Amino acid sequence: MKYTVMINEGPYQHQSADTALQFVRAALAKGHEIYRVFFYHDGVNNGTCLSVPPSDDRQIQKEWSELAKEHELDLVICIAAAQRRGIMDESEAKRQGMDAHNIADGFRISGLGQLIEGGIQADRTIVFGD
Amino acid sequence: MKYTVMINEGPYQHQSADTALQFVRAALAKGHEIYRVFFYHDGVNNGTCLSVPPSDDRQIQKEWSELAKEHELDLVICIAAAQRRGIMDESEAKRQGMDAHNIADGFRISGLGQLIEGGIQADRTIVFGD
Amino acid sequence: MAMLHIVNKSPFERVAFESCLGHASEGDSILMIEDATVGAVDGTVFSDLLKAAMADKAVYVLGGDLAARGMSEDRIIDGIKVVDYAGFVDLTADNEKTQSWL
Amino acid sequence: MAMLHIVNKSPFERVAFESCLGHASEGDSILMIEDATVGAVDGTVFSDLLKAAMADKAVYVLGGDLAARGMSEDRIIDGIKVVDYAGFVDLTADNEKTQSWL
Amino acid sequence: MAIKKFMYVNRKAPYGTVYALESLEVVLIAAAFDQDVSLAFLDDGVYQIAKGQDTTGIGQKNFSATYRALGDYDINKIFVEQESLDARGMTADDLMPLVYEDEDDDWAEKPSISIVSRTEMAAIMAKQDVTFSF
Amino acid sequence: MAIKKFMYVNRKAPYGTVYALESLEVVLIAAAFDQDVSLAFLDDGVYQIAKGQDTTGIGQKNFSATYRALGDYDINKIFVEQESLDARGMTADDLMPLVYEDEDDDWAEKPSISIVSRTEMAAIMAKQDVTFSF
Repeated sequence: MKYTVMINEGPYQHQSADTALQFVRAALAKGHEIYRVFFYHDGVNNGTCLSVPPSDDRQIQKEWSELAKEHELDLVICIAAAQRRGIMDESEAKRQGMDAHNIADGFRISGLGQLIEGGIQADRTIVFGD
Repeated sequence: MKYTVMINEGPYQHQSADTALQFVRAALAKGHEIYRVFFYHDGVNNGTCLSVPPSDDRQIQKEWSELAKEHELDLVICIAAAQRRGIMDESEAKRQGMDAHNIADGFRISGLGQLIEGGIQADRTIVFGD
Repeated sequence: MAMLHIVNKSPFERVAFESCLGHASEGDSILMIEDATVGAVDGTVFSDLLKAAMADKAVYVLGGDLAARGMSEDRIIDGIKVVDYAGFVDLTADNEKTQSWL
Repeated sequence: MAMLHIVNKSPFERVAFESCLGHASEGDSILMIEDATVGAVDGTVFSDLLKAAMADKAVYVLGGDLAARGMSEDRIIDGIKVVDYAGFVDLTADNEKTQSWL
Repeated sequence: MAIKKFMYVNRKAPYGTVYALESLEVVLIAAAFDQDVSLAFLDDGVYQIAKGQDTTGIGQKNFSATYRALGDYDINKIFVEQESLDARGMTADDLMPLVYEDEDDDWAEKPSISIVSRTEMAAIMAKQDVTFSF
Repeated sequence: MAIKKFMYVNRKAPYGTVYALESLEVVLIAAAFDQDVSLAFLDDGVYQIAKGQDTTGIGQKNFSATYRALGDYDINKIFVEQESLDARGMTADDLMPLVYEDEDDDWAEKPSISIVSRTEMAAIMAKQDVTFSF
C-alpha cells in the first residue's frame, strides 16, 4: 500500500512528531511504500540540522535523515511554512542574503502542491498533528 | 513595576508569541520595566534569525530584536530547550562542530536559573503559552 | 492579595477555562485573551457558567481578540469589561499576582 | 468504505474526542493514540460515552501510549483492542480511509 | 487517474493558532488540481468564516476576505455544522455570505455554504477519500 | 530579599507534549534558589505522577523516576486534586509514593503528596506569589 504522511507539529513539543516517525518505520517494516512525507506548520522544524538533544534522548531530526537515506524517502518541507519559521536550504539562504542555512540531510523544500499530489497518488493519506 | 515575561510557544503557530510581544510593548509604553523575557519550550524559536515571513505579514522575530535594541531588553533563550529544537549561537555552534548558527540579534542563550531569578526579582511574572 | 487569571483557550474546545473558573477565588479577576475571547459572548452553552462566576469576580475581555473573531462588543455578557493591551498591563499591575491557564 | 478515525487528544482536556464520536459512522473504527489513550480506561467520566459508541464501532488503543501514562491494560473498557505501531499500520490499510481528530 | 474527494476539516478558531490560515493556503493550492474539494467548518472552526472579523487590534493580517474568493476557484462545497453554531450562540446570519457563479446555470450566483446537522456532516465525512485536518 | 512562594501548575498529561518534562526541569533548577516551592497536579496533570509509567513502547525516555527525587531537593509540597483523580477513575493508590525525609523530625520519611479538594487547591493557588503554568 502507498502512503502519504503529513506532519503538522515540530519535534519534542508534541508527540505527533514521534508518532509519525514510528508509524513510518512500522509501515516500511511491513513492506508498504511511503510515497511522501510532507512537513507543514511547525512540522517544518523536524528538518533542522542544528538540533542537539541530550545524548540519552531520542534524536528525531537525525532519525528522519537516516530513515530517508536507508529507504530513499521523499521528505518535503513546505516552503511557505518554512520561511515563517526559519528553516532554510542553501539556495534559499543565498536568495535571501543569509549566511547560514539549517536544513538537515534528506529533506527538500517545496510547495504545497506536493501535499495535494501526494494525496492524489497515495492509497492512504495520514495526518499527524496537534 | 518590574516584569518578567515567560514565552512558551514559537512564532506563527500560536498567538501567544504575538500576545507576549504586544504585552511587552504596552508595558514599556506605560513606563514599566521589563526585567527579563525568558523563552522556553518552542518559545525558543522566536529567536531564530532565519525567519523570512511574507512581506505583508508581521515579522515577529525581527520585532523582538528591534524592541530589544530600543529598550535594552534582556531576551534569554533557555539553552536546554534551544538545543532540542535547533536554536544555536556562535559559541555553541563551534562547540558542537556545526558550521552554522541561527540566533537573532538581541537574544542570548542561558540556563533555566535565569527564569527563576527573573521570578524572584520581578514584581510580576507573566506566562504566555498554549 | 487578588489574583489575575489569564485564559487564552476557547471554553468550547478545552477544559482550561472551566478549570480556571473552578479555581479562581472571590475578588479575583479573570481576563480572556486570544481564543478565550469567544467565551465572552452571551447566549452560548458556556455563558451561564461565566455569569455565575461574575457574582464575585471581575471579568475582562481583550477587545482586539474578540473583534478578530468577528464577535462585536454588543454581543458580550453584561458586566464584562473590554480592555486593550494597555488595559491588560494595568490589570497585571493592579492585581498582586497572575496565573495563566494554558 | 469504512473509515479509521485517529484521536490523539485526552477526552478530559479537549472536545476533539467527543466530536470524533459524534461524527464516526456505523462500522467505522476509532484508534486512540498519544494523550487520547487515557480515554480507554474504564470508570471515568468519559467511559459511558465511549461504551455507547462501541455498540456499532470498533475501538482500538495504542498500547505503548497507554503504558507510558501508567495505565495498565486490565483497566481498559472491555472490548477495546490493544495494538502496537504495526497494528496501527494494519488499521490504516484495512480501512479505506482515515480521518485525524486534531 | 480518477478524481478523488478531498475534504478539509476546520475545527479551530482563527488567529489563536495558525491552522486556519495555513489550511486556507492549502485549499487555494488544491483548487489547481481538479479534484473534488469540500470544506467542513465545525466546532470552533465556525469562527473562521464569521463575518465582521477585524484584526486591527492584534497586529495580524485579516485573511477572512480570502474565503470570499473561494467561489472563483470553483470551491463551493462548504459545510457548516448547525450544532456548532448553536452552541456558540451563532446563526447562519453570523457567517460571511460565501457564493459562487454556477456555470451550469447561466452563471447565476449561488450560496456556497450549506448548514448541515451533525448527522449530515458525519455522512458527508464518510464519503471522502482524503481528509486533511488542521 | 524575602522568600517568595513559587507554584508550578501541571495540567497536562506526560509524553503527549513536552510540557511535563520541561516543567520538571524547571522545578529541579528552582530547588537551588531557596524559595518556597509547591507543585500542583490537576486535570490531566495527575497522569504525570501516575505510577507504573512504561515508555518502552514509544521511544521516549521515562522521566517519572525524577519525581521521586524531588524529596531529596527539599521539594515536598505536592498537591494533587481529588476531583481530577475522580474524573479519571483514579485514586491516591494510582500515584507514585513520593516522600521526603523531615529534618525537623529526626529525618522521618513522610509523604510529599497531599490530596486536596478543588476548593482547597483554589485556596493554595491564591497564596502564591509566582505561578508558572505549563
